[in-house]
Amino acid sequence: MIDFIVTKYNYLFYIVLFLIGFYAIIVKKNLVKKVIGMNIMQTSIILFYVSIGCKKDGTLPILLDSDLHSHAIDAGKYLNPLPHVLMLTAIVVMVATLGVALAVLILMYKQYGTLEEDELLKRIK
Amino acid sequence: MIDQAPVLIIVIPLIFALLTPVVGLWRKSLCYFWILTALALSAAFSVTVFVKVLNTGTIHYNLGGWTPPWGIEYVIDHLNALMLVVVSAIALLTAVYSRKSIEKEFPNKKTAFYTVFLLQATGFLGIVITGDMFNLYVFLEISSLAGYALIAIGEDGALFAAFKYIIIGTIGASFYLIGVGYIYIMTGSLNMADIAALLQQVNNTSVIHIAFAFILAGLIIKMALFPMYIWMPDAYTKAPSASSALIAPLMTKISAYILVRVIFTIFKPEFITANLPVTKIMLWLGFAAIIYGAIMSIAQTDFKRMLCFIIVAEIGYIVGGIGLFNPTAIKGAILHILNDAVMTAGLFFIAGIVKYKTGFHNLTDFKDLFKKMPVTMGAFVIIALSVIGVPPTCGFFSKWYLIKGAIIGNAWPFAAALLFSSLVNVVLFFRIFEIGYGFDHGHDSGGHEELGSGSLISEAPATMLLPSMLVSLIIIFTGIYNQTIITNIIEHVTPNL
Amino acid sequence: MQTIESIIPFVAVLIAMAGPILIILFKRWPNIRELMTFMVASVTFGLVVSMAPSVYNGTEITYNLIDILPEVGISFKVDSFGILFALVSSSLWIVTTVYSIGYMRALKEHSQTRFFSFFAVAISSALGVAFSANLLTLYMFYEILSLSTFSLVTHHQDKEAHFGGRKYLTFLMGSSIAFFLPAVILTYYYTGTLDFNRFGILTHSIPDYMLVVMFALFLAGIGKAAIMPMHSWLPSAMVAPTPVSSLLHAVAVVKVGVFSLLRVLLYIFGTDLLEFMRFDGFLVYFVSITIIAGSLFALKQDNLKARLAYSTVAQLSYIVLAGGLLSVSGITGGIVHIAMHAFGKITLFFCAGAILVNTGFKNISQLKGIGKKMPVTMIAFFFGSLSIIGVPPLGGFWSKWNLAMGTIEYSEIPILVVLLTSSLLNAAYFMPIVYNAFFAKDESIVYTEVKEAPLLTIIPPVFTALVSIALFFYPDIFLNLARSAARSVLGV
Amino acid sequence: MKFKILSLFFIVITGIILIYGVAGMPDLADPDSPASRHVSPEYIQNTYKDAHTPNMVTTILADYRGYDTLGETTVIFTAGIACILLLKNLKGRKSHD
Repeated sequence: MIDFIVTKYNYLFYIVLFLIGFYAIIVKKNLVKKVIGMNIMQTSIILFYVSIGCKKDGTLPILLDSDLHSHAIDAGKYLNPLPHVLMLTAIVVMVATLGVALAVLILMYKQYGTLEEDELLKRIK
Repeated sequence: MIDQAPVLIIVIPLIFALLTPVVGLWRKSLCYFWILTALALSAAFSVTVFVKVLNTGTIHYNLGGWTPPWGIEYVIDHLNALMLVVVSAIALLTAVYSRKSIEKEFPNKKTAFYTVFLLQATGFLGIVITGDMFNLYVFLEISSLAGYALIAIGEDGALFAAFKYIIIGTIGASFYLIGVGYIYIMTGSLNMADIAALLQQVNNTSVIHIAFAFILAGLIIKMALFPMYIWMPDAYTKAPSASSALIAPLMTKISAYILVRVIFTIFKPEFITANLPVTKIMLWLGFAAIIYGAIMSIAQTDFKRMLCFIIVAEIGYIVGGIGLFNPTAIKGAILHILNDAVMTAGLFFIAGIVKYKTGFHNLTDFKDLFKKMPVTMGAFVIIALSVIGVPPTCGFFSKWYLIKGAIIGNAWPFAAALLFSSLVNVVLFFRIFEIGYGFDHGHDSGGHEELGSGSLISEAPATMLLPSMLVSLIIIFTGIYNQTIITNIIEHVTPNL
Repeated sequence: MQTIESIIPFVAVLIAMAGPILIILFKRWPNIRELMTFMVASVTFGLVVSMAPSVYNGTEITYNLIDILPEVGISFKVDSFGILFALVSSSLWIVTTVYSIGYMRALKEHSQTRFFSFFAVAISSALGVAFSANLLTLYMFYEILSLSTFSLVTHHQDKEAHFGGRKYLTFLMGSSIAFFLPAVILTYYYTGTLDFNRFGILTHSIPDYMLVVMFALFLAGIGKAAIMPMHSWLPSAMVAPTPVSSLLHAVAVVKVGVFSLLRVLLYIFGTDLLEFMRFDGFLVYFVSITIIAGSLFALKQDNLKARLAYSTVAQLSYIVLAGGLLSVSGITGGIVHIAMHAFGKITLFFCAGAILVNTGFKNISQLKGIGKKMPVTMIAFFFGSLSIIGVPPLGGFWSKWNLAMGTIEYSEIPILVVLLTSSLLNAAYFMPIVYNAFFAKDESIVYTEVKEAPLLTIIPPVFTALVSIALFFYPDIFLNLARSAARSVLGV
Repeated sequence: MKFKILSLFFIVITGIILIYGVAGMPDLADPDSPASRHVSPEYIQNTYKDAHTPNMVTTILADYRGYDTLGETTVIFTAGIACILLLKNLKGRKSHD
C-alpha cells in the first residue's frame, strides 16, 4: 500500500482532483461553480497526461547541443515530449469549452436574471 | 487530386469555414451558397473515396507524409467510407434545407450561423475519417463546441438545455480522453491500428479494462444511450430547426460509429468477450433504452421531443445489436446506424417544415396538413413507415437483421422489445396521421365535393421540400438495395466471431 | 412441372401500383380520371388473363426482381392457386370501378381522387400477394394493403370513420407486426429460405414446441383472415363507402388474409407436417367455431352491411378449412370458395350500396316491401344469397359440395355437420330479407319517389349475379385451377 | 441532502474504479514504461534530422502531429465564432429583471 502511494502518487493526485471537479459538477447548484468544476476536472486530466511524460533523470525535451549532430541519441535522457504536445491541444480545447460555456451563462443571466439552478428552472416556463 | 481526396474531404470545408466570415462581410446572402459549395465538394470527394475503397480496399493516408504511428493517419475502410458519404450527404441536404428557416429565425446572424454549421459538419467528417485516437478527440470537440452554439441559439429554454449539454458532453469527452490516456500509458501509441496490435500483449491488465470502461462510458454519454440520455431531448427540442436537423441524426450515430470502431478495430472482439461482461451490459442497456424510449415517446405532445425519444430507442437498437455479438446482429446494427441517420434527418426536416409553416412543433399542429401539404406529408409517411419498419423501406431490413440476430443469440426479450418498439411507432405515427388527416367530429363532412381543393394547398418552400423528398427516396432505394450494401460493404467490416 | 421466366406478373402489379399517378394527373377532369382507373383496371386484368392459359396448362411463371436478403428476393411466381385469386380480384376490380363511379357520384362523395388512387394501390398489393414467390414479398404487399386501405376505410373522415379506422389499423398492423413478422423471421432462421414450396419448407428437425409457436403466430398474425377472435375489425371497417366494403372487404383484403394463411399452411408448413403435428385437426375445429359463431352474430345484426360482414367472417373460415381438410376435394373446395364467395358476396354488397344510394337506408328492418320498388336489385340480392347458402344452380354450390366431400374423404364427419348447420344459418339470415322485401308490408315506411337505383349501380350486381349462375354451369376454370393446386401440394 | 449522499457515493465508486485502474500502471517517471519506449524515442532521435529544430515539442506540435494543431486552432476559431453567434445583438434581448 505504502509502496503504491510512493511510486504512483501522481495518479492519486490526479484522481483526487478529478473527483473534486466531478463532485462540483454534480452537486453544486450554481452554474458558474459547475463550470469551475468542469475546469478542475479537465485540468486533472491534463496533469495526468503530463505526468505520463515524466522520466527519471530526464531533462526537458529540447536537444542538448552535444546531441544535435549525434546519431545515437539516448532517448532516456529526455522527457517524453508527446504528452506535452497532446496537452497543449487539450488546454486549448478546455479554454474553448470554457469560453462557450461562459457565453451561454452570460446570455442566461441576461435573460433570466439568475444562475442558480433551482431558480432558473422555475423561470423557464 | 484523387490521391489527395481523403484529406480534401476535411480540409475543404475547414478552409471554407475559415473564410465564411470574410464572405459574410462582403455579401451576407452569399454565405448560403458558399457553404453549399464547400459541402458539395466535400460530398463529391467522399463519393470518390468511397468508390476507390470499393475498388481497391482500405486506403491509408499519411498526413504530412509522416509514417504512422509517428504521424497522424487517415484510415478509410468500407465502414467509414460509407459513413463519410452518409454524413456529407446529410450535411449537404441539411444545408440546402436550412435556407428558409434561417432567414425566418435569425436573419441577422446568418454569417456566424453558417460558419458554425460548416464547422460542425467538418467535425463530424473528421471523426469519421481519422485513424488516430487523439485526433478523433480533437474533432469530437470541434463538433461538440459547434453543436453547443447551434443549440443555444434556439427557442426559449434552449440556453439551459445547451448548458446541460456542455457540462454532460464535456464529461463524456473527458472520459474518452482518460480512456485514451490509459491506453497510451500501456502501449505508448495513439494510432488505432498500432494500438490494436500492441494491445494483444497487455490485454489482461486492469488498466486496459478500465480504459475500455471509460471510453465506453464517454461514448454512452455522447450517444445518449439510456440512462445517459438526459441532455438530449431538451437540447434537440429547443434547437433551431436547421441545427437539430444536422445534429440530431448525426451526433448520436457518429458516436455509435466510434463505438463500433473501438470495439471491433481497437479492442478486438476476443478481448471484449473474454474479459468483461460488456456485451451483456450493452444488450440490456439497449433493451432498457428501447422500452424506455418507446414508452416515453408515447407520453410526449411535442413532435420534436417525441422524435428525441424515438432516437433514444433507436440507439438502443444499435447498442443492443452490437451487444448481441453475432455477425447477423452486428450487420443489423451497422446497417441501422446508416438507416437511422437518414430517417432521423428526414423526420427533423419534417419537424422544421411544420415549425416553419405553423410556428410550433406540437402534434396538434399537424392538423389538416395532408390537405395543405400533400407532398411533404407523403414524404413524411414514407419516412414514418421506415421507422415503423414496413418493407421495402430500409428501416425494415435493419430491424430484420437485428431480430434474426436476437433469435440466433437466444435473446428473446430483445427481440420482443424490437417488436414492441415497432408497435409503439405505429401508434405514434398514426396518431399524427390521424391529426393530419383531419377527422371531423362535429358533423358528417361528406357531401362537399372537392371544394376548391387547389386553393388550400400551401406547400413548404422548395429548398425545404426537396431534401425531404430526397430522403424519402433514399429510404426506399437503400431498402431495395440493402443486400448490395450488406454484401459489398458491411460484410467487409463484420468480424468473424 | 414447367417453369418459364417472364416479367408479366411484375408488370401487372406495377401498372396497378402506378395507376394513382395517372389518376392524380387528371384529377381536375373527373371523367378522364375515372376513364384512367377503368383503363388501368382493364390493362391489369388483361395481363392477368394473358398468363392464365399457360398456368392452366401446368406451367409456372416466375420473375425475380431483386435480392433483398440472402436467398430471398422480391420475386414473383404465378401458380394455379395464385392465378385463381388474381383472376377473381382483377376482374372484380373492373366491375367495382364501374360501380364506384355510379356510387360516388350519386352520393357526391368528397376526395374522389384520393379514393380512386388508394383503391388502385390496394388492388395492386392484392395482386402482389397473389403473385408472391416467397413469404417476404407476401408480407410486404400484405402491409402495403393494410396501409392503403386505411385511407379508404376512413374515407368519410367523421367520428365513426375515425374509430373504425383506428380499430382496423390496430388489429391489422398490430397483429402483423407483433405476430406475423416474428413468425416470418423464425421461419427464415430455421430454414434459411422463405420460398413457397409445394411440399413446405419447415421440417421435422425443428423442435416441436417451436413449430407450435410458429403455427400460433401465423394464425394470430394473419389478422386479415378474420378468424375469431381476430375478426372484429371487419364489421368496424364497414364504415367505409360501399365500393370499398364490396371489393376490399368481401374480396381483396379478406381474401388476401385467407390466401396468405393457406399459402403459409400449405406451402410453408406443407401438408405432411400439418398432418404429422396434428395441426389439421386443431385447425378445422378451431375455425368451425368461427363458422358457427359468425353466422350466429350475423343473425343478430340489423345493419345490412354489418350482417354481410359477419357473414363474410363465417365464410372466410370455410376457405381456411382447406388447410385442415388435407384431401383433394377438401383443398379444392376451400380454394374454389375464394372465387365463388367473391362473386356471391360482392353482389350482395353492391345491392346494399344501391339501396343506400337510392333510399339512404342502412338497416334491414327498413327494407320491408322494397322489392316492389327496386325489383332488379333485390332479385340480384336473392341470387347472391343463394350462392352464399350454396344451393344449385349457383356457383357457391361447388365449393360447399367439394368441402363436404373433403370432410368425408378426410374422415372429419363432425365438420360435415358444421357445414350443414352453417348453411341453414345462412339461409336463416338471408332469406328473411328477401322475403320481407317482396312480401311484407310496413305501413310506417312509405317509399315515395323511390325508383330503381342509378344504372351504373345496377349493372354490376346483375352482372356478378349472372356470373354466379354461370359459374354453376361452367365451374371448370376455377375448379381445375383449384384442383391442380390441391394435387400439387398433396403430391398426388 | 439525500441527493448529496447519493452523488458522494457515486463519486466514491468512480474514485475506486480509477484507483483500481491505475494500480496496474507503470510507476511515475519509469523510464521503461511503454509510453517512453514506443514511438517517443523516435521523436527524440529524429527531431533534429527531420526538422532541424532542437525543441521536440515544437517539432511534434508543428510537424509530426501538425494536423492536430490545425484542429486545435479550429477549435479556438469555432469557440470564437460560437461566441459571436451567441452574443451578437445581446442588447436586443429582453431581460427579466
